[in-house]
Amino acid sequence: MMVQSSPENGSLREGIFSIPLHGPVAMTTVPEIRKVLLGAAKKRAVKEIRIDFSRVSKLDTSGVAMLVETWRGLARRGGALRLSGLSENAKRLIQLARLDQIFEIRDEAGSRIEYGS
Amino acid sequence: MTRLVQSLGAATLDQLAHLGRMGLFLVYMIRGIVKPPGKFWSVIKQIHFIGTKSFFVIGFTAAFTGMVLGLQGYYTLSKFGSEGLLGSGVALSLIRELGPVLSALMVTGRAGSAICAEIGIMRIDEQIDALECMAIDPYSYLITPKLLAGLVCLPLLTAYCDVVGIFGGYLVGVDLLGVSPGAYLSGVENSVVWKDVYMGMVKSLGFAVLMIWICTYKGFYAGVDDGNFGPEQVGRATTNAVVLSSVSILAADYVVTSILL
Amino acid sequence: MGHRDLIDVCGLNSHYSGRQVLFDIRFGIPDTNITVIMGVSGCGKTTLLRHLIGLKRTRPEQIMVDGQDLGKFNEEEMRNYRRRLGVLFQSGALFNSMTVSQNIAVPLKVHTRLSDETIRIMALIKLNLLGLAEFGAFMPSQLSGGMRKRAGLARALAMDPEILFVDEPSSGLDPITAAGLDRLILELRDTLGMTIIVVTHELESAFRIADRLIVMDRGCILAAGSPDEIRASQNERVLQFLERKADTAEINTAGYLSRIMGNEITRSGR
Amino acid sequence: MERRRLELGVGLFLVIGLSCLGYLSFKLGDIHPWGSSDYEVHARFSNVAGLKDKAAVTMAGVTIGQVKNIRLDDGQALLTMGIHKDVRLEEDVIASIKTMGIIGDKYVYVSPGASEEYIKPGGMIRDTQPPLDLENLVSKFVFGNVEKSKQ
Repeated sequence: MMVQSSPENGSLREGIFSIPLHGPVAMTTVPEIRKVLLGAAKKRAVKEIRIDFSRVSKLDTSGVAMLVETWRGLARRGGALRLSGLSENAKRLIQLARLDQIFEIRDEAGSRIEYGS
Repeated sequence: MTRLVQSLGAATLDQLAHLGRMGLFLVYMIRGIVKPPGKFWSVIKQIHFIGTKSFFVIGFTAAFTGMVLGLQGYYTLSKFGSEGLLGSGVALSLIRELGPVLSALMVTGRAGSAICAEIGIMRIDEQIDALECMAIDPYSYLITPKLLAGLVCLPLLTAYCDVVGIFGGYLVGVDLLGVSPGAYLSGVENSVVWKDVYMGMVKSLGFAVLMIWICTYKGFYAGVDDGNFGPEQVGRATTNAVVLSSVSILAADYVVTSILL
Repeated sequence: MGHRDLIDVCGLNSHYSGRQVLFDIRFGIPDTNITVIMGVSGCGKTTLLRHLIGLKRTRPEQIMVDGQDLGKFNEEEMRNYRRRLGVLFQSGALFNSMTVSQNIAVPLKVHTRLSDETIRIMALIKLNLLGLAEFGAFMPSQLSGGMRKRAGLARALAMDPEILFVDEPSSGLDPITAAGLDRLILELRDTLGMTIIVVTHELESAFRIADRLIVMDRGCILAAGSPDEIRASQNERVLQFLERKADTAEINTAGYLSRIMGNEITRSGR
Repeated sequence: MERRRLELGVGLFLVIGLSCLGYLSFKLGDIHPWGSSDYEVHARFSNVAGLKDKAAVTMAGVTIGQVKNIRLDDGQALLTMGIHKDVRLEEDVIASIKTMGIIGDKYVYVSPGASEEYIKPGGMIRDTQPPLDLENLVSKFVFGNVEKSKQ
């Protein structure tokens, strides 16, 4: 196992909650990450959530389901969910689930600019 | 001649293997109590199935049994002019014997057969294999909740059966045949001691284990020995299960009575 | 194949109540590949599958998984192995006391601490994958055979397994659904990198999906190799199987006649 | 909805079952988990022929308690009776054993006393009368001829 995602290091700036995840986003880790993401999605101050996947080693269906829940919480208030740094496999998984329409997926380059420093 | 002896030996070994498998099944079933997954809701569902749904059947059985006991008891006792003993007669025979045995037999017929068929169908439809392939212990997931529910339900159903039966006896004895209500009730209250109630409960717990054990076992191994997983195997397993459970309940009743009395 | 195979069957023999049904089976299953085991009914392919998923006891040193001996797995090791598996049974094997969604949720509820809502969405994703999104609330008895099979596959995929075993995926399915299922199996290999083992007797679907084909007959392996190698095979039985010729009934006439006469005969020939 | 029905059914079943069990054990089985409402009084009889545990103890035809235990003590029968808390027995009451009907149940009859002092819990009734040996009498009466003819 890689380092567990420690979701505490998310930051809120100007209504944008950015959070980098690392390690596996899979059935064993999703319950903890979900709490943070849903908590953020509930906050009125949060207009957008950006999740950086560039250091995520594995994404499985439970992770996708968690993203759906987060997106749903945001979308009710007109917010958006942006994913960046997704690996090829993760993108395919999201496509396989026919959910690539609802998340805003940024390509590798975009994400590097966003979270470069 | 050698052939006869040989086939006798083979049959014995076969039966021993069956007994061993059955014993192992019981061990796994009990071990399931401490193994995951959590089974609160499945136990509740089984209590609903074994207990709640048997309520009317047991109620009817108990009421009519009590009434017949009242009738028979009255005619026998009135020969000696001791109608006053009717209450104790009805109460004692119900609490000691008829309550536990009748409830166990009724539950076997109503729920035991259904449990056996349910598990048998799961076996022939590869559902039990599917459970194993999901790394779920089929004993803990399927069988143990039924055992726990049986252990909760049968004593309660037995108590209910006793009470309804005593009331049925009251109906016939007091309202129909004119025994004095006080004599009937005091007969009931004064003759029954804790040991009788306790014995009835011990019996019903024992019967619960027996019934669930046999019915689930027969379902679990439906068709396995023949290597033939057709629907007729489920029917056969169910019939076997009901007959075997009923006979074992009656036999166990004798054994428990002779030990505890 | 440079690296070691994920599952290595090395000399598997199997018996059913004294009768031998598998004879010295040897082949390897490489990972992220689709291996198709083919053969006429009764050739022992389902038995082989049951050995591979640990439902039938295997003797030591006959099947290796990741270099570990399946025949020597204890309960714990077997459980860990099975958590990596998804299995689709011939009938679908759905639990008929639960709705389709609840069926898919079973392994998730037992093995993970995911919330009910996450599990619900996961089940929906899997159902959608198999074109059953509207049928989550149906009971298995309300579905057609083909749908039940697809729902069974959805449940097999519930835990995102590493290795997927499929028993007769397209038997009893209409050609369109069967083709859809084949495409999905290919997609699973490509996107999720699953190792997939398919047992089937449908030639067309076998050649469409297989990376490796294994042709079985009467408990033995007749031929193994890539689809092209199998097509080029000169083995008589393989050709017969590929060309779907019926067995000519030249089977031991003497034995047949003597059986008719009521004489007990010992098994002759094979 | 279905879940609520399930819960309701199981709940009802448990309530009815447990109350039946409670009735059997507390009312009939005489289990008193919250302390007994009786106090104990002992009495010595030369013979208690046929008296059983749980037989009634009465005064003036009213049940005031029941027999809890009968054991042999020094060649005599030592009875332990539970008497209701609100009934007080005078020091000079007399306990005797009687029979309801001809072969009916035996019970303990306590005749009222006149003393100013009362028996304390755990105390002893001094005066007792053994039962009239009815069975003996009856058998003499009914089977007398038979026995004679045997001899």
